[in-house]
Amino acid sequence: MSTLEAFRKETRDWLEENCPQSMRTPMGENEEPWGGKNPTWTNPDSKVWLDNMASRGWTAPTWPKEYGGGGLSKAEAKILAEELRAIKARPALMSFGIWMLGPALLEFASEEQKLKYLPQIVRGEIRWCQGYSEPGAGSDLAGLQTSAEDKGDHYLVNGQKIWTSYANYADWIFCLVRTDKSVKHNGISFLLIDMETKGVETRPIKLISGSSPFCETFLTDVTVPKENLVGELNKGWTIAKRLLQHEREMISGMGLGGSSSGSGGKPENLAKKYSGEKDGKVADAALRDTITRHKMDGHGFLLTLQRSAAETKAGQNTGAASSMFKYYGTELNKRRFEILLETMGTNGLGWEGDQFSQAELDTTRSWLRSKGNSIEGGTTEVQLNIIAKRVLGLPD
Amino acid sequence: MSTLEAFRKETRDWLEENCPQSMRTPMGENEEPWGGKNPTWTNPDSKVWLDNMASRGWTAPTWPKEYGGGGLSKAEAKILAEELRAIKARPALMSFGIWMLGPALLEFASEEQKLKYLPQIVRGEIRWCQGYSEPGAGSDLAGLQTSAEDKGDHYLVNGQKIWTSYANYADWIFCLVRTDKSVKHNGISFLLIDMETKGVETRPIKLISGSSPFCETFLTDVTVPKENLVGELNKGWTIAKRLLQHEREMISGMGLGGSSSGSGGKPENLAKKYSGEKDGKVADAALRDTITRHKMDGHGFLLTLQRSAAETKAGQNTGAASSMFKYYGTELNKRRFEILLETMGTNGLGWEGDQFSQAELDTTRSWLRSKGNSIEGGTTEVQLNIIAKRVLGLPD
Amino acid sequence: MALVLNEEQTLLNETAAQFFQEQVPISNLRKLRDDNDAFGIDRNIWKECANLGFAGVLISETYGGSSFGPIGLGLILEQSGKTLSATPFVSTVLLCGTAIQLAGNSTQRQEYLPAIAAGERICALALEERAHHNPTHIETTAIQTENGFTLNGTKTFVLDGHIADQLIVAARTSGATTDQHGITLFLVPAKSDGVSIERMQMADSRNAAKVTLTNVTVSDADVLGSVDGGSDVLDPVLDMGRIGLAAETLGLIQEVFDQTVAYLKERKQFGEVIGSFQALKHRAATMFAEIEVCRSIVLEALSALEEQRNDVPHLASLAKAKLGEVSRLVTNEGLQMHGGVGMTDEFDLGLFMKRARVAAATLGDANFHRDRYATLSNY
Amino acid sequence: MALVLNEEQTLLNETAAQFFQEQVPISNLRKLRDDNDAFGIDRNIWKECANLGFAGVLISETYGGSSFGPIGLGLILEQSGKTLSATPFVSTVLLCGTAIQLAGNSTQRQEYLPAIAAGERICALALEERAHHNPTHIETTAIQTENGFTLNGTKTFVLDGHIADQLIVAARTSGATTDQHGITLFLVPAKSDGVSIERMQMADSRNAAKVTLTNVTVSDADVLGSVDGGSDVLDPVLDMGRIGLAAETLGLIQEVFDQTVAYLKERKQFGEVIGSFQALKHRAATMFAEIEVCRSIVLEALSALEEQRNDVPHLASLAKAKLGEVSRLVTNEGLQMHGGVGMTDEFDLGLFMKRARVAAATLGDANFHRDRYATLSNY
Repeated sequence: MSTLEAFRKETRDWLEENCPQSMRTPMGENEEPWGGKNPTWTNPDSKVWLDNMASRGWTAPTWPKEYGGGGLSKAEAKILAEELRAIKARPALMSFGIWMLGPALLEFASEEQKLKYLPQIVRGEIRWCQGYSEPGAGSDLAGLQTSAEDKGDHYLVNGQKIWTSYANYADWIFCLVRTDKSVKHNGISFLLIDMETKGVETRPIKLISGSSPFCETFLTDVTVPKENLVGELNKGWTIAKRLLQHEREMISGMGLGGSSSGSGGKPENLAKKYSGEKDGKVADAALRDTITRHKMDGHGFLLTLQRSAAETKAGQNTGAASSMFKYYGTELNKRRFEILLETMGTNGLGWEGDQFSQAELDTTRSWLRSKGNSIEGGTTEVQLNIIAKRVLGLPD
Repeated sequence: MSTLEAFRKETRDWLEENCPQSMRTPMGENEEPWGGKNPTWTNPDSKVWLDNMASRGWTAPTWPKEYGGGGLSKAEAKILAEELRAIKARPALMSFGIWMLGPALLEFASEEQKLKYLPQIVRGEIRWCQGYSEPGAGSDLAGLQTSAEDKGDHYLVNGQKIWTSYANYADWIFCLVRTDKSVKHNGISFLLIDMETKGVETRPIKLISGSSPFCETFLTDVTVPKENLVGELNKGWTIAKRLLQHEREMISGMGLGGSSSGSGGKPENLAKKYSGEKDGKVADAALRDTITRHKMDGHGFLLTLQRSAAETKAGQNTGAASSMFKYYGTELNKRRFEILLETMGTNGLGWEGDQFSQAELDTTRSWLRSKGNSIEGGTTEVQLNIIAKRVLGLPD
Repeated sequence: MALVLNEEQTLLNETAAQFFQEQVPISNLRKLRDDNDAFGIDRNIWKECANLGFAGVLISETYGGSSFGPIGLGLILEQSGKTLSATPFVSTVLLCGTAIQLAGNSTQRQEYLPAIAAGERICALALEERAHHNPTHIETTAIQTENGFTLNGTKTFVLDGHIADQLIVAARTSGATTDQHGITLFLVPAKSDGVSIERMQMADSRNAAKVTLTNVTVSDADVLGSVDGGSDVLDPVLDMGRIGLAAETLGLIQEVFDQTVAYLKERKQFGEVIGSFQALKHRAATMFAEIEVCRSIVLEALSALEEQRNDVPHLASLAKAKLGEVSRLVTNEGLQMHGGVGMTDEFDLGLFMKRARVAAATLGDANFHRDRYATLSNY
Repeated sequence: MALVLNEEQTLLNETAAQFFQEQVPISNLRKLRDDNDAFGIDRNIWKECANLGFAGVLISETYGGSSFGPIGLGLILEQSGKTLSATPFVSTVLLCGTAIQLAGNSTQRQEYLPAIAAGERICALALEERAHHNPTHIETTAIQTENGFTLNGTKTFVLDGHIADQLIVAARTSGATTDQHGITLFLVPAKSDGVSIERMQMADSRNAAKVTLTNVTVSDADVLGSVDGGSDVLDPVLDMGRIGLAAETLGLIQEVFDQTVAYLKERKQFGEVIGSFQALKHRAATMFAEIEVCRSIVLEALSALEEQRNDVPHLASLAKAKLGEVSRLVTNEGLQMHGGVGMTDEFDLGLFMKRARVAAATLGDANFHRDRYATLSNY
């Protein structure tokens, strides 16, 4: 047996023993395992599952062992993912620490910082949020104003962040702050701030979809130890760019209309259900064509993601691809929800109450939520600017 | 009987007597009555018809009588147009002199110039062409370089014009020339040039549609009398703008898919013919929907032209409307030909020969010709810039 | 086309604009929504509308109406669309009022029309049975009895159904489920035995309801128009509703566009006003052109109603389809151009977007009306 | 998906690129057109193609082919699309070669395949009878006789029909006009008695012909595949043709886009390079994304052919529909961005546009293939 085959067998056995049965069922509402200092465990098995996975570092499988990670090779991590999928395991941990901050720390942080923060992230002990956007900045992220003044042994931070995901539940925030007002991009630093510090306040933002996944975060005379600076002073923009690319890639996956809740199902099946079927075809011919155009673009986009992955593997990746994916994926997703609405008629426009099925209500809300896809993580316009400049070489 | 009713009766009687029967049939190829010094009269009735109409000044019905025009009021001109339509009369004269130069002369020329040029235009004795565009200028019309140097009693003109319609058949050209290189818009003058002058050469441009309605016109050390300047020196741009607006309005009418040759007929009827019919409907449901979307936009556009006319009459016109019409009308026309191609399949893609009907061949050529609609007379991009600036007040 | 307003119309337009902006701003809808108001409209506002003659706009003066006619109707609806005013205009004035005016006998007219014009009675048309508009798909049955009929069936998306005093129910008296012929309209008091009404909470926070009819008995005198001839009444009634909704949507589109252009002039990014970016300019200019076309279509459709022309059905479908599509374009673009702030509930854009989609789905979406337009044009 | 080229494929790609750019530039097509060349292709060039193994790309080495396979085919066609090379690739290699390979008996294979691979025989598929692709609408009849069949009918848009040595004719041996079953393929020498061929001058200056069959007699040995079973052969043959055309179109699209982006960087207006205008940038970036998607689709379709997968029909329709739409977008945008110069015959854009539309209409346009894709997906 090869080493990888052995690893697969061992993994399978371990999962069989350590993944509670209830963790192999679809995740219910409010069961998302965000961890943190004050976690909510709607299902106690969630905690067991997290602790088991964290004990092997498998919440961050490829991170080095010395920082609490799994220390797996890419091939091993792929096997682990496959085996998790095979038993339909829920994620053991959902975490901006793992998705976003961790990779940045691994690349840019000091050894001391890595040893301090990474193991906590792996174990889900600290819940992080991201403090990038500001009310005045928008697409011009580097125009941020939140200032961190050098006060000798600490920074004094003042300003306001917006669109901080779940800041009201987070323990710490990773922030971009201005440490030099005389220049733009080269006056930004990357700072870690404990949300319990005096002067930090959050206020949830209610969205048009009715949910409040984001907050405004106010920072008023917040004292931050100097050791919380990641990377060099005034070099925070380099870290930010890396993280943004990462974020774009995450968001662009949405174009595929994955299996996430509220994604609404296949338009062609819903069309048969809501507007009828004729000889096995969607009865409304114009709607059928609209669905097909979208389905074809989605099919082509999926193939493009696969091709990009294959090219990356072969060392041929062009780099600016993430902007193309972000643009195309989010526009596809918005189109998909408009088509679902067309398809479901007045049943796709319910807000609440027993007159509508849960799936119908989810569609309405998700449709509204989808409008943000082409704004968050860099607007469609910004992505198109990037493609024009970096890929096509068109001048400013 | 009111005066207008009397006018109608009189007009009807006069037309009955003076419009030859053959001039009440659809115009054949090469029968367009362009007039000029060396006119071609494929049908001798065309000359009779022109002379009859010109004798009353009715080739330019609303121009003052002292310049050879008909001296009609707007109401009378409308009646004349109606009566001409009623007997399906061909145009007596097709002329850039009447459509474009004449109105400019009426507004900007000296009395002497009006008396010299307008009557010739009315009688179709001189065929004019327009020398605006230059190879390097494109949308930036005011960037023109053709220079007219002041040589005391005359100007010495050097440069090159492009897209001069039928310059190879024209007797005179009205030109924009640069008389001051130190400024842009305020260094342009409006000049009339006899094409027989030494140094004027033309070369037809073959288009992708196979026809050559335009020329390049080369001006090399051309001597032009100073009296040929229209309006003030360096104030030619004012005249140009007026003419351009006029040109836009002419071109935007194309969106309606009028009855001009090669316009191709109604897509819905052609769709029934070429791709079949089912229960009285176009069999290809997706094509049917595409046709309907276009038809609806065309219907709405026609109503908008009518509304604009009504508003103008009521003194409420906004002014920048011509840009909107130019943009929308030409885009509609381009769409229409793409739809005709979709509709006619391989029969809409013939180039020549007996395998295709004349209507089919015309469609192919007209489809290609339509691509120029959104370029000539100010590109779609220029029109959108104008709308954004003048109507919406968005900043540069 | 009566495309230029006369003096009376200009005055009405100004009155309506002022009334809705001052008395029924968007905050009015917000309050109804946030209070979870059971009634879903402000009855005092509706009374005010009636006092201004708005509720009786289509009703002749004989029955207490103001006779402003279809053009007047369009002006009022356009202005109401700008502030998303929640009123029973569509249900009571456009649909039921028109139906009674067209098909009612003198007793019925006398009973209902003055009360509608006075804003005292709210009526609802119980027509739809499925998620998509389909005025001939009627499964609800009306079985003839000795003195009348017994109704059974379920209706969905009945506008203002849960606050209506009176329902007009479309039921099948003969023919197969999708036949044009065999549909009959019945006047049914909302409080009748066997009528059960549940509110449907829609995304636009406006009123709609599910209506269940269980052995509801009505008399012969409650038939509106002729037995089996309901479709002949419904066709013009629905076209009135469609054109009215298009006029409302025109106001909505114009308002969103105006707000967006204003924002483009104000919002700065990368040190410049975003309205100076050419890509946004061109998209705004494109929308401007589409809106001009929309306005022409709505005006023409209203004129056709006013002149009682044959092309009303054609124009109703043109208006409903085109305005539906453009309202989608303009609300989507409006939100995108506003960026993050447009995503917040605090901002009004989401409310406009929700209303635009519900209005587009009401009485036939763009797909329905493109198909109908093509069929009416014989292809 | 075999999405990264191996060494052999990379080499083939380079060879093909160099060959077409140097030996068959666009001026080649221009010359054929301007000379009104009766043959419509350059036979020497086709011989060269054969020498490089291009003509035998799908033919096994047993029959003198090069066995580059579908991926190789795609690379060659993409490169040929960039220079609008006029060759009998689609007619002879993709359609007839595949048909004989799939359905021919050993005598037929032996007779035709080596000659095709050597570039010595040109074959044409006489299938279409109307303006729109419809592979089951066959009115041409084949009546059984003592020793064979008698063919009667008219075929349109037969690619390379007037220069073909050999025709493959689809005729009806049983069933109604649009039945899937009952179509038979016949090998008919172009010079047979009763065969009349007239060239059709198409907008793209490529070869097509009208073929009239009047009492043409063929023997039983001329049947390709089984009697009545022609559709079973045609389906995979046409999908090969569609995917090949999509690959050619990909090259065309890429070339037009590259030329347009280069022009945007060079052309100045209002004192600035027009590529600096944001509206044009965004449109260019949008096209870039669409082209990336097109490339992925073509590669996947070729891979599916190579791996003989079940989803070939699905991917053939996806490729044909999407590439057709994007080629329309990119040629239209390319012309608009070039402005007046793009309208001149001297410039190449018009040639690309004409070829794009003819290729899109060949073997089913986007409407046909979206409908087919939906049907194949069971909705």
